[in-house]
Amino acid sequence: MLDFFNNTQTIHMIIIIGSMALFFIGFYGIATQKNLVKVLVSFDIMESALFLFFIGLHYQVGLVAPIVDKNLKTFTSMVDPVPQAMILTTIVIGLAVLALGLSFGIEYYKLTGRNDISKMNELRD
Amino acid sequence: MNLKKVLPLKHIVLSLLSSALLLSVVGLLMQVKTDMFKNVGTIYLNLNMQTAAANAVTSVVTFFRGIDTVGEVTVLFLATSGVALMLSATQRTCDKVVKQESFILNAGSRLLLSVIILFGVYIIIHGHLSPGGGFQGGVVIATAFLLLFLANPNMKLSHGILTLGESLSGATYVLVVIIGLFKMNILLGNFLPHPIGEIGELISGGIIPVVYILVGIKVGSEMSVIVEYFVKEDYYKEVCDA
Amino acid sequence: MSLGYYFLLPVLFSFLTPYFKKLGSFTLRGSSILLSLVLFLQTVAYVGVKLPQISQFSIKPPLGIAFILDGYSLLFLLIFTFSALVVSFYMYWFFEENSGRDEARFYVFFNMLIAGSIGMILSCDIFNLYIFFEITGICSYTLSAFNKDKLGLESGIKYLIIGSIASIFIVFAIMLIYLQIGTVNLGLIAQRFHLIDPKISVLIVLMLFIGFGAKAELFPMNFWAPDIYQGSISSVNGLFSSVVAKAYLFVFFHLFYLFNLGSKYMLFVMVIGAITFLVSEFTALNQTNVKRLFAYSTLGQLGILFMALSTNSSQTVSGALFHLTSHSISKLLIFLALGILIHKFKSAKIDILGNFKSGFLTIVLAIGFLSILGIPPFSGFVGKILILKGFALSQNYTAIAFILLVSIVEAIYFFRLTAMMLDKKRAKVTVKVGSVNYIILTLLAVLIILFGVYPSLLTHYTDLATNALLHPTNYLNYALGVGL
Amino acid sequence: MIGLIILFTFLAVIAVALGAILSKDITQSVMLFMGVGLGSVVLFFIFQAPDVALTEAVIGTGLSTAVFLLGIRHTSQEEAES
Repeated sequence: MLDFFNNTQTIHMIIIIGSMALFFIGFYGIATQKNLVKVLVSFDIMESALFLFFIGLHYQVGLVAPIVDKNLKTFTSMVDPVPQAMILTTIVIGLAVLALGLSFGIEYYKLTGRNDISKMNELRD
Repeated sequence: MNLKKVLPLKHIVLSLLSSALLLSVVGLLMQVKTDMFKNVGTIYLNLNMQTAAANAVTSVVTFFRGIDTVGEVTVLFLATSGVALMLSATQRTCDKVVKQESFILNAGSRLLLSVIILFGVYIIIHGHLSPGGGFQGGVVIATAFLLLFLANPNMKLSHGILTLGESLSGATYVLVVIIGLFKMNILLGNFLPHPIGEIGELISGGIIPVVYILVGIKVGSEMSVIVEYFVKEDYYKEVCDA
Repeated sequence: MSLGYYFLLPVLFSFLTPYFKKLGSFTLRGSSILLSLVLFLQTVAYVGVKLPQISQFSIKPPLGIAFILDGYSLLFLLIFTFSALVVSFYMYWFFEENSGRDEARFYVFFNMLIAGSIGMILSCDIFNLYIFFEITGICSYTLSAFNKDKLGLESGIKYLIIGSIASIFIVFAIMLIYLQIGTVNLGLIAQRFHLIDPKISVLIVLMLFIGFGAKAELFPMNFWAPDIYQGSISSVNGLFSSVVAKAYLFVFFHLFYLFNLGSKYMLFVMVIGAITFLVSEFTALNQTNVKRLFAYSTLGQLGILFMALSTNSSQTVSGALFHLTSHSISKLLIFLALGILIHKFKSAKIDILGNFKSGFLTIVLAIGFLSILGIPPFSGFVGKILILKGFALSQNYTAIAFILLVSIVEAIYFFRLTAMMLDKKRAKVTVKVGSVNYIILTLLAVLIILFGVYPSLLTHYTDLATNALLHPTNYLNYALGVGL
Repeated sequence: MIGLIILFTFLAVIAVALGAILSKDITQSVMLFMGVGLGSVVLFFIFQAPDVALTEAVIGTGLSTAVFLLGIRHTSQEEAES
């Protein structure tokens, strides 16, 4: 029973199903939510799902983090560092967009007293 | 009135649609192959000894894919400028000091501040040896200021020093990229000595720790500015509009 | 001289902006103009040099990231740096008139918008391209909210939400590509793209299509574009129309031909382009706001470009690139000239704007309108004729009939607009044009007529670009690091 | 064993994410979103990505939530009734 769970294949299956479920929870949030803050929360949930998906699928049982220390002198049987570097970059970009979106939201709320994106319809003929 | 009856239907349809998409995408992704022996990451791991950085993620972030990090720093800088553009005009001059913060809270936060900043600096300068680096350490430093602000909202950061640190570290980073062109004939070349034998020591890896220290200063000051704008926004609303 | 400067110099400028600001607004504006001028001159220096050119970062490609300039990107680079130069001169006037704006931050976002667009067209690494995509995105969100009024913030928020959706899909596609073939280098992806499982490759293409299509203002995802044009200032509209939309279009077709998707997805892109063209031109018919009208007109022209660029025939593609250049210049001219009027009248309604009295602006606007409409002897005419000729050579008569029929709709609203704007009987308000604006608008108008009368000035470069786009062997060799 | 830990952490993260989306109170939603970040940190650590785990802990969970909480005090707390 526990052996089955230690299999890389099984872990990858869990990761795919779990992260995609998370991704579509975020998707559902974007489609249904009207409050700007909750839309931003949904975006972050979708991003987290993608990060878990990408990092998770590059993990295999027996591989270690790509850092050498006193006991480990060579760069062998380590997880791929490139996905980690890419996700690091994407997390920082996510924070930047989030802060910018919130500052837009704050200013908009000051001017109009609402932050419901479905009611943002000043722009038209 | 009808709208309220229609709305749940829309939600049900959307959740069904999401689940259908979920099932089909999961079915597709089950075929994703995951052997990594052809990946570029494996080649980086083999080459990584030459950079003399013990943390392979750091050498990928700052050296192999270094221009990504220049872009990333730029994105953070632009976001900070955007937040400042949005929130700065409303930073009214308000000299009211209504909240009398408690002495214990103030002193305690100042005590913790030094410890947290020390931790942030440790994360930054050990970026090439252990997990962490400029971005993480910089944000840790910013959270130290967040703590200070929460304890004492009357506090003001010196914008002159923050701007100086931000501009200088950013400009130096760009110059480091350009110096590589003249010294190594390749942009962002590792022009500082980085003997392989020194791997695992604090001073090793050539420009890699230098880049992460510059990034740390830049991110730390930018994030502090963002935090200050958001906190001050909050404070002014509470105190000055009351 | 290195291609890296296209990105590094604007970044350096942006980081040092607080100190330029302290030296006074003249230094700030002057240094921004100087930066645009340096980048434009560097681009001009690349004309006639043996292409492709490469500039590497850290380590040789395909392991490292490199900037590659081939004939296709050279054409776009010329358009972008030229537009940047023109707009930075124009902004000098704008900030003289609107003092008190946050000038320094505008220049930061303006220069990084151009740098991000240039990065997107030069980078040979898809994840690096995504970073430039985000830089361009953040600058566009902030620039569209630059006014900080209700409309501006609304358009900023809408743009941010659409941009975030697009970037999530692009990140997903990049992740799937890396999982499947273990690389993010464009050359290696192009080489190994056929190894991807066909079903997953469809998923990847769909996600890239949603991501870049939403930003390039393609039909199902372009409902937001007119809102954003309406909310932002006029010179920024000019940049959106002639630089940013074109950069996304560049990436769209660069990937389209590099990954060899032409045989599978050509009809799909053509139909989407046709629908974009049709819907936008019909919606433009009853617009009363001049910014929205030209937003719809931009969408319509992008529709034609999508139709023509996806054909894989060198005649049509060359014509489309000619049309693209001419459209960029004309839209820049129109938006900058309208910016002067909108500043004067504080409104963007067509019937209010029609009250101006200025012989120069009348002529310049007429040149812009007629060029977009495709009337000889202006460059828009040559572009449209070249596209139609290309379709005729590949015997695609349906496309010709379609373009001609929809162009009638375009003609209706353009003639109505021309009549309204240029009807000088009711003109009351005299509008003065400053000397700087006089020069740049004349320059743009002269370029339109010049390319209309002597198309061969431009066709040389569009042919070069077409060759590089349709047969990217040289590009691939450089991206793979062969022979470096 | 490790698979079971991953499975249960994923279940927790999904439950918290559902709560964050469905909750009517914005503050509650943001706090639950922080739970998603914390779960992700655990998972990244298990997946041998300590760098990403640290980044997510500091940026994705720490500073993001702080910015959210400071930001939502100026926007409406409740979802508008439609």
